[in-house]
Amino acid sequence: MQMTRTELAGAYRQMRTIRSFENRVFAEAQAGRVPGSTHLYAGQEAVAVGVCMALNDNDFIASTHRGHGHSIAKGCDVRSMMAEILGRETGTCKGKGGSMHIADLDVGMLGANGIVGGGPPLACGAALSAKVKRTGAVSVAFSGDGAVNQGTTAESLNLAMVWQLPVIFVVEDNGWGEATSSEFAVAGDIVKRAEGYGMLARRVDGLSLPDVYETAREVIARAREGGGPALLHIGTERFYGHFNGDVDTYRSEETKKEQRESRDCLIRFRTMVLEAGLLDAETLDAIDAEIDAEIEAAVRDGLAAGPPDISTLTTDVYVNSRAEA
Amino acid sequence: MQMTRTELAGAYRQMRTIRSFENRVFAEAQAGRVPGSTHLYAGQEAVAVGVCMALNDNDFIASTHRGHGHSIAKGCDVRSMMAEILGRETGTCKGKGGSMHIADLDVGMLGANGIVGGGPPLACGAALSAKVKRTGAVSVAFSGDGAVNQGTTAESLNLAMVWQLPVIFVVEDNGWGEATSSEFAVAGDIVKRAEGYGMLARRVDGLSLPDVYETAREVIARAREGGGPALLHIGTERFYGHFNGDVDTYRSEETKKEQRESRDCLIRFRTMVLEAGLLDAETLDAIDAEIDAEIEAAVRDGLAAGPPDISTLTTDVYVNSRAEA
Amino acid sequence: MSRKTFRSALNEALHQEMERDPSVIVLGEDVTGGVGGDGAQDAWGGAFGVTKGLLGRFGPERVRDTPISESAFVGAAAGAALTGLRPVVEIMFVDFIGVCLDQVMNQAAKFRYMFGGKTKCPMVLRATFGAGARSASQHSQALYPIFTHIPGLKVVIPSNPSDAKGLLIEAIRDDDPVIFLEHKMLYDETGEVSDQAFTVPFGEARVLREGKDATIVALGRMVGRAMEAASTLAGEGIRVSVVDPRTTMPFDSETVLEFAEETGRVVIVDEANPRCGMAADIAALIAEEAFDALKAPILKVTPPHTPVPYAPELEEAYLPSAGKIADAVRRSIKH
Amino acid sequence: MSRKTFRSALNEALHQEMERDPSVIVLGEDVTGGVGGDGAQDAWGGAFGVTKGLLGRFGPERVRDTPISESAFVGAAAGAALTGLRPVVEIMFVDFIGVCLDQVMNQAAKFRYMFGGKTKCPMVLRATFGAGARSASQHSQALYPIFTHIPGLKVVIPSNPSDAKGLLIEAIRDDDPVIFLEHKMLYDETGEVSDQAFTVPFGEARVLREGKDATIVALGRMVGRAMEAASTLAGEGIRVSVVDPRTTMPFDSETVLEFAEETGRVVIVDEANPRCGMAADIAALIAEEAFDALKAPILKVTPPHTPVPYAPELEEAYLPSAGKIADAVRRSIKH
Ligand SMILES: Cc1ncc(C[n+]2csc(CCOP(=O)(O)OP(=O)(O)O)c2C)c(N)n1
Ligand SMILES: Cc1ncc(C[n+]2csc(CCOP(=O)(O)OP(=O)(O)O)c2C)c(N)n1
Ligand SMILES: [Mg+2]
Ligand SMILES: [Mg+2]
Repeated sequence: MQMTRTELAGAYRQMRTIRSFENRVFAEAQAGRVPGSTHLYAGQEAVAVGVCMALNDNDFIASTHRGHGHSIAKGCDVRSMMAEILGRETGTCKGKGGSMHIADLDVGMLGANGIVGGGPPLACGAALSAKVKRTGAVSVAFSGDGAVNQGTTAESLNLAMVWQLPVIFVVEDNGWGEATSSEFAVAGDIVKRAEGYGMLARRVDGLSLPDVYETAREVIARAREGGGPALLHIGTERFYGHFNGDVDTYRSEETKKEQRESRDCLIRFRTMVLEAGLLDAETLDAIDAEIDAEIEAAVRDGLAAGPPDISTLTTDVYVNSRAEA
Repeated sequence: MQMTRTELAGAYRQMRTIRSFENRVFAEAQAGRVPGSTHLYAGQEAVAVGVCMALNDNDFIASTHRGHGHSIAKGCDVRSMMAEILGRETGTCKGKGGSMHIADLDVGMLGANGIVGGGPPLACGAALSAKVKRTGAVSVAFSGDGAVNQGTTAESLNLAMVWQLPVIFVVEDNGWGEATSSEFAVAGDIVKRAEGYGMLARRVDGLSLPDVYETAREVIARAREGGGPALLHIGTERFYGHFNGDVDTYRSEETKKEQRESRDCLIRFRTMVLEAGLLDAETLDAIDAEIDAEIEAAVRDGLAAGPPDISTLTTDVYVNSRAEA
Repeated sequence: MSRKTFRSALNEALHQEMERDPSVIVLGEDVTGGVGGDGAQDAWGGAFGVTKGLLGRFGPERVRDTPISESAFVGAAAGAALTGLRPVVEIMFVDFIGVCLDQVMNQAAKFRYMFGGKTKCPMVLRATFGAGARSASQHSQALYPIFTHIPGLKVVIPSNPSDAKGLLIEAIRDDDPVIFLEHKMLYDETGEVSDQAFTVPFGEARVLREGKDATIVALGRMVGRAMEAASTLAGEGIRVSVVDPRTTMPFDSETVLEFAEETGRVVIVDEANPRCGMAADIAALIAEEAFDALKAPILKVTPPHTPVPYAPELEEAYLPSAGKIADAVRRSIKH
Repeated sequence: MSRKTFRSALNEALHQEMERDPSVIVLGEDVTGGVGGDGAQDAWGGAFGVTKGLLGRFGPERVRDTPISESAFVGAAAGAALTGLRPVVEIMFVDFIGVCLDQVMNQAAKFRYMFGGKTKCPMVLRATFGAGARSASQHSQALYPIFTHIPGLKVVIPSNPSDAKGLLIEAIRDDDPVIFLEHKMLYDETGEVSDQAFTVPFGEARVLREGKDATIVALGRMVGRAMEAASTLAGEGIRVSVVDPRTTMPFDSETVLEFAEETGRVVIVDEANPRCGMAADIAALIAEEAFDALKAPILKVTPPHTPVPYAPELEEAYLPSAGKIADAVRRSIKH
């Protein structure tokens, strides 16, 4: 099924927003203005955007340590996100969480997660809520290729099948878990692993936004209709090192150069829509300009905002503050 | 390859020892002479015996909460085991461990385990020792059908492949995890799960000692020669409830009666060797008599033995007792 | 009011709360039992029978057996709690927290704080704990010092049937993650319990006995042994107060400190291991806040720093006894 | 003797022990780093560079990268330790114990006891811990109170480069499971460290400073802050002793009690959360064993009962500071 011009423009806007956001976070980090370290999503945009375009507002996603892209794609506010990463009171989490803990339940974002494999069980839980409360919502668990080796992922695949939960497991295979290749760490085949649980599983080209969107739509619709869970094994690219501080010497310069030149989902998308005449350069350039301005403003506001008040150190531990220390 | 008469007689002796041991433990428990509760192996004898017959003395096994059969098959002393279950100072663990913690490293028995899924990582570790120290030893992890849903099992399958460890995963599928059927709890297919990791996996009839022994010999030899890990999914039968105190109302009386009459690996073995004229009734009856006497003696000695001295409460916590509390 | 066992009081609490609030669900291994069999259904109602009958009343959608995958289903409970349900999840033996601690410690307990106070995670994790059943090292631990140490969790340890019911209902209605620990040796204990639903607030200690000579602080199964010791001592003319905090987080410092100051002599009885344990936690509180009123060292009666042994003789020696407790009080008073 | 960083002292200890004993192996995520890539090998040498160079010297058989499967490889380390190796396994951040606690708490720690003293499990579990790096709630915890609570484990927390080397070598040679915790803010600290292999025995506190007015007990990174506070106080004529227990299990009660009795005033500084924490454990010991010598309440300086926040301003407020420590000592003395 063809994507409409509006959908294509929307997809481009989101991918481009994530790319600019991440490049800018990296620059701010290099400049020493980001307190913690951060895992950049640049290169994987087509996955988060393609999957989240296929979701409704009341659907849920559970993210990872590399969560900026998922958050933006699911609708988190970019300014609050930037402020959070900068550690300001205006941040998504009031400065308490930082890059690895951005969450916004109002848009169905269950949170980035500092624990590899932390997300799949939570996504099963959101799917369980949807099933028990009959909301018709679907839940997506994003995981990396490294996370498939965490027991929580395997347990969640089985639980999702046993309970027939409306949950989709999206495995973003960027070939690396920190400085260890999936070639070394992932035995066998991720699609076959899912099939071992009797689960529907598909391999998808993460450089193609339309492919990701199409496949995601199918399995999400199926899950929404009670067809049960599915797994998507999506090949993708990590442009930066594992985190902003990783100089990534384990990949040759040629390999990294080649990757950015010929395996960039954003360039590929732009070329595709232009060649097919689906969108024109002016439209795309206009979007680029808007986004750059938006990110610029986000950083400006973030840097201008104050730090969280010290009094907030001991708040938000419990709902019922009677118990607060 | 045909089993020799000696091998067959040895197999019968071991299976019969386990059966008598378990029936007697049950009787002692019913009579209130066993302090804790215990998980009986009766019905699964062909698995432990078939696999352990294919192992060398310096090979290792990691067992489960249902460990009596594995322990006997790997060569643990039956008298010390009975004394341990009765909580006596003459027990395998000096009365400190009980039924769920019988271990004897001298015969390569890494221990029963009260934690479902606790064994597979330990078996990988024993295999790692064998590999690093080039001892040529192989390690076996026994697990139940329920344990395959514990994350540790999935992680261990992958680790064993990544490190190409000489370890065999033996999944004893008795159809139940406590009062929950594997039909409900195990999605997909256990053999396919292993294949998802690129691991060699075989389905085996656990009612046939020769089949178990044959298949075990093949995969163990392969692992010993550096061929890598394998998984055996062995169908078997749990004769008692989950533990001695489980009245097992979730299986109909007919089903349980039919099970004991037509799916008893011991009867099947006896019939097979008699019909094939491989062993004669006198030989088998003589073995039966010896075993009954041995178990009788084990119980008598166990009941006669004293409890552990109170002073041992605080010993054996650390090797270096300077640290002892 | 009627006589109930600790077990049936818990069971009644679950029935009444599931009746009242459709968002309450129950999940865990064998919480019904028998699924897939050709015999009885709801055959177990949980390994200790606490969830018996819920399946028949509320159905399989709200009463869910699970695979043996604690990380997945405890995490699922946390995710469900984030998204509108009030799951009561059982892990059978608290010792099994070993295979799912992350979902409790790094996920459920920290969501609200990490997310800047914008979420709540109203889940109850039920588990049996404690020694005495000859279950050996991996099925007899207390472990609540670990939960009490972790910010974001509330920890409840009922010592009698009435508290069991009132505290469980409070736990289910509470908006924070609650660890609810049931001592396996108390399930058959009986007591008068209201038939209506009622709550026992967290952070309010129960004073079982008042005496001016010394204060015994005890939790869970140890409360009964403290009371035994108290009556023995009464026979010797020693009048002690016995205080049961009932929840370790929130902790009723006010009441404990008040009695510590009033009597000046404190003995803390706890079944958890001693190092960084509950008794140490309470002793440290008193040593900082009630120091000037103290007339004697703060004494702790706990098991030794060892795993729980199997043999009955060793296991009994492991546990604090009424005798050891009475001795500690005598030592405190002699001081 | 030469000047080394905390990191290089640890690295040297690993090199020397692997050299000395072929049964010592190292495993963990990215302990080499780069495997499967077309660039540098041993690219990381561990997330904090502590295992750098081991691959080149000892090869991939003894220096093993792992999948992200802590339960499997920590359990494998325990199994290997039971069967003749001396594994040094790294879990990167101690917070990740959440996904593998069972293999430590119910397996490695309990084997010897459950098996009646017939086995030993000489494994070392290394992990970084602590706040200060803006790593937020899931990458900044201390958690050693949890390990200290569990019988069967030894727990080591070096505060300086020389102790780091001597204690790690001792840990590797020790026959029991040892939890070895490295504060992430100390890796770049430098100090004089012997170039030869040497051991620092467990259970022997280090006295950094002697003063009759009060005793400060501190661990890990807090030792430095305690020393800062001590010199500030010296300027005011207050002379304090500073004691670093170095290991929490075994714990050097003798030395701590001796200083508590001599000074009568004790302030305990700890980075772990307060409830059932290390400071409480030490305070409770003193309140029971040194009561008569105490002249003031035993004061604790710890973070609040909250997770670790991300924003620098909050994280600094979370941590005990030299200022807060000095204030506590002044309060103790004024009492
Ligand atoms: C349980 C756990 N183990 C280890 C880590 C450290 N760690 C953070 S990210 C990461 C790599 C994850 O790889 P992958 O799942 O492929 O995600 P990617 O980084 O490629 O997006 C590791 C090992 C962690 N955060 N949690
Ligand atoms: C981690 C953990 N979860 C739950 C239990 C409780 N439990 C003990 S045995 C058992 C069933 C195991 O089933 P299976 O693996 O099939 O072994 P079987 O009992 O059939 O031999 C359960 C759930 C446990 N011991 N450990
Ligand atoms: Mg990856
Ligand atoms: Mg089974």
